[in-house]
Amino acid sequence: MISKVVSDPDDAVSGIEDGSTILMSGFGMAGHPVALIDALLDQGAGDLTVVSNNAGNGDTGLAALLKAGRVRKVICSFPRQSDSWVFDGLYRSGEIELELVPQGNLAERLRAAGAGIGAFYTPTGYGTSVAAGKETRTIGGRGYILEYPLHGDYALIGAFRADRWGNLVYRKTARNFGPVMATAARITVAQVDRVVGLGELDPETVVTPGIFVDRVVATGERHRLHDDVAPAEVAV
Amino acid sequence: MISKVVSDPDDAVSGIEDGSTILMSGFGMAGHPVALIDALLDQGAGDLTVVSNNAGNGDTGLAALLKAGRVRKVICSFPRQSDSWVFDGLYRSGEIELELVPQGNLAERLRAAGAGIGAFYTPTGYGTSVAAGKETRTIGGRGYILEYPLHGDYALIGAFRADRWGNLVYRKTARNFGPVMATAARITVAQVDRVVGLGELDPETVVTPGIFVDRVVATGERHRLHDDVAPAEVAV
Amino acid sequence: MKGASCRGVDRRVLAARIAQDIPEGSYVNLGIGAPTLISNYLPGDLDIVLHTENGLLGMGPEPTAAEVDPDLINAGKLPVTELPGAAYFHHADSFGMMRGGHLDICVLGAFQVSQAGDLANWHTGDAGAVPAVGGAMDLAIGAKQVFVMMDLLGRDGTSKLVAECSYPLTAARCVSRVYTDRAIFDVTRYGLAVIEVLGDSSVEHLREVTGLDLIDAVPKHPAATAVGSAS
Amino acid sequence: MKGASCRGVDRRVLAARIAQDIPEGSYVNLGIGAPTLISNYLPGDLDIVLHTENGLLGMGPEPTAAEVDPDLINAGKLPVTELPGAAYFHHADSFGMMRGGHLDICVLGAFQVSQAGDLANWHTGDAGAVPAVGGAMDLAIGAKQVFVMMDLLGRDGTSKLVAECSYPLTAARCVSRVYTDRAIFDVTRYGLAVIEVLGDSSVEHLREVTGLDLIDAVPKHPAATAVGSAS
Repeated sequence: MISKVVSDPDDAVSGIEDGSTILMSGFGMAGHPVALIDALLDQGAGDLTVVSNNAGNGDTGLAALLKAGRVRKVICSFPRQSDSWVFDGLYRSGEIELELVPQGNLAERLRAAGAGIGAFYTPTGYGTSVAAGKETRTIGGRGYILEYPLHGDYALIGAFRADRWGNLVYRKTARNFGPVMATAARITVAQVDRVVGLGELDPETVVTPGIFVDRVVATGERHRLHDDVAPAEVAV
Repeated sequence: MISKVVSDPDDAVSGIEDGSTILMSGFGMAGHPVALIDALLDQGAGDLTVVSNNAGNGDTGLAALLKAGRVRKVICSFPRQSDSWVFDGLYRSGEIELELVPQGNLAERLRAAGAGIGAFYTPTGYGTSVAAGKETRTIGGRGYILEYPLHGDYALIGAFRADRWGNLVYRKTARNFGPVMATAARITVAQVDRVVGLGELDPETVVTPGIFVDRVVATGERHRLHDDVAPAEVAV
Repeated sequence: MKGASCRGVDRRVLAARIAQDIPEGSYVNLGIGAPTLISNYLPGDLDIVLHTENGLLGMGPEPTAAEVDPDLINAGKLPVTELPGAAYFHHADSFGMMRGGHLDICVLGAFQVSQAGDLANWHTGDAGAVPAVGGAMDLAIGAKQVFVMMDLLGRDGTSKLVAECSYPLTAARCVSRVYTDRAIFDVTRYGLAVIEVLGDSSVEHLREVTGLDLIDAVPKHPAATAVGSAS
Repeated sequence: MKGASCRGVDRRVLAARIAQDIPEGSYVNLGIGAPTLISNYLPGDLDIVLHTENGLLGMGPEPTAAEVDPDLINAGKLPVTELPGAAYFHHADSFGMMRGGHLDICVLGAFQVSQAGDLANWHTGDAGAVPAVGGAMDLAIGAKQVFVMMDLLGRDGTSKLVAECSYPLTAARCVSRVYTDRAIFDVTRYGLAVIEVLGDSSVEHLREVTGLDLIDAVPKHPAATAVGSAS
């Protein structure tokens, strides 16, 4: 029997080595796998490269990992936010490396890693400073830069529901980077609010097929997601 | 009010010019937009280039269009089938041009067209005759060929349900090429079994957002799709 | 009237003016900041489909406090709602939609726009600044029409409409039209054309404060001044 | 025993043998034709997830006549079913999954396999033939392990295991293991290794009919002959 379900977030992040590249889903806090990142904080791996749209919000999730000095480099599109004080401080003091990637190139590089594409020509960033040092080409009269896939050792992603085969569905705009990151890592770990029985997810609506997922952990229904959660389900 | 719904297949295919490139969904007959192709047969456009996984099955759909001499060139992955006698005859007598593309490169070239990618390196076909004349490159020790986007003037696609904004859902393996072709054409026309009210499609499960769709026509529920069709809905 | 002493219209008026140029049926991305205001002025009886690059078409207005959902936010990470006809998708699909040229209009803020339509809106180039580009470059190269919404003059009185951008570019030659508090400009192959004057400004005044050779394309007959959808 | 006079096992026996080498939890694509037979021999109590490149993971067995659904077919365009835990996806996603190296095993038919693991299975190169490649090239380059299932000898008695392929290639150096009616071969860096003899064949006989320098890697102790999952 395939069962990718593990009992708690600590099991879910076990084995992550120092120096790993970790893909972390989320756009701000929506879809950000906070329970997995908290477990990673306890787990101890350091010298990490983190790929995530933002570079941490407030003091939880990625921000907490940054604050603990466990991240060597961040690859992201939008580090500067009203509540990115942890990253901002590290960046200004030269304690962290930043690779800034336009958001669409970040998503496409992750997709390319998952889909076996060797490299691709993108118009985004052509003629700007993010193209510095990159190969360019004119195709059909338009300028493009060559971008390479972005692979992760681990992906930590936040989703909504899973089954024991690792099939995932997401919820609203918390979907964001989860589906592409799930395809781009050697080991993909998903935190979901709840694991449902095999066959309970409609095959037409699965967003991430289980083939891309290695470990699943349920972290409990969240409050304030009233639209499809019956009161009896809220306590987990 | 946005309404992309047109009254019949003839309206749906109006304006298609001689010499157009037409993307046609379907894997065999599953998802093949037969009503739209029948209407295109009546509409009269010729000298067409057709992009489709197969080159017609039996005597209907694309096979009928081929038989009527309206197609100059087919771009596909798998023309030869037990029931591809129309194409086979035209091909052997030199009356039709064939560009053979491995299935995954076909899908990816269509996606690239829809997603604004200028070109991409794919490992599929490297070192084989389908790579003849193509640019190659070794990346990370692996050989790749450079493939370019495949744009259509029109996409004719078969889906399952639509709303008036053109949002589409598909059914089972009839999904196949529809979603990528919808993104890759200047004008996308969808035939669906039934049009439902705006808001009746769950936003989490829409596969093709309406932004990619220009015209929708309902062609009636098909028999033998019993699992989600109430008897009262079958007559359209 | 002289220099910076002219008064422009306020942001809400400008947002309402831009809303008039968004035709029914358009697929539109309203950038973070001031452009978000435009949604308040889109007529509720028209179908205009708003895109947010974090994965939603058919974005609705701000929720009530009771409706706020942490999983439903816009690109500025503010809570929003979904309308009937909405669709969710992941980031690669969302940016494919943008890069692939499917959005009709995006409206972006800017630090500077050049007379050739170059856009600078992501980085001041200051050594101490934390750079952040987000989806700006994808929107700038991807939308069929790129509208900019900005004040004509910075706080120090210098023109943000410039001969050449001094800030790092977001994308070259991407802007179609610039809506400022003092006038609306089209980017044409012949240079910037003033198509409508706002507040108590004038073409003469605009030339003076920008230092640019502006083409006067303001319709001379008031009856013809209503600018429809951008061409 | 001499030349082609040896008898191999029949396809059903070979399919059952291949099924033993597919571990629980594998994601597997069974190619059109003979490899499809393997699904009949996968133990029903094991979770082995079958992929069909036309957009389904979790493919189930052939339906009853009453269950046949024209929208639910496999890559050979035959009706199939879906299992609990299934997922549908479009062609770009399906081939991304293949090309991206996510499938554990695919089993393909072949015209020829070379001792270096080159595969020829899509085109005989005959001038009159209508070429058709389908998804074969994507499977061949994409799966973590590529198994070939074929008769060792063609109808004319010539070996389909060859020094160099004479037919057009599907992909170079992609095959991991070759299951034939007379033996199972691993493709190694040192050449082809016979790891198991089937029917009344022998390594000696196999060398004779193929004309290849085959490595004898058949376990000498019968207790160790059960070949587990491919390494």
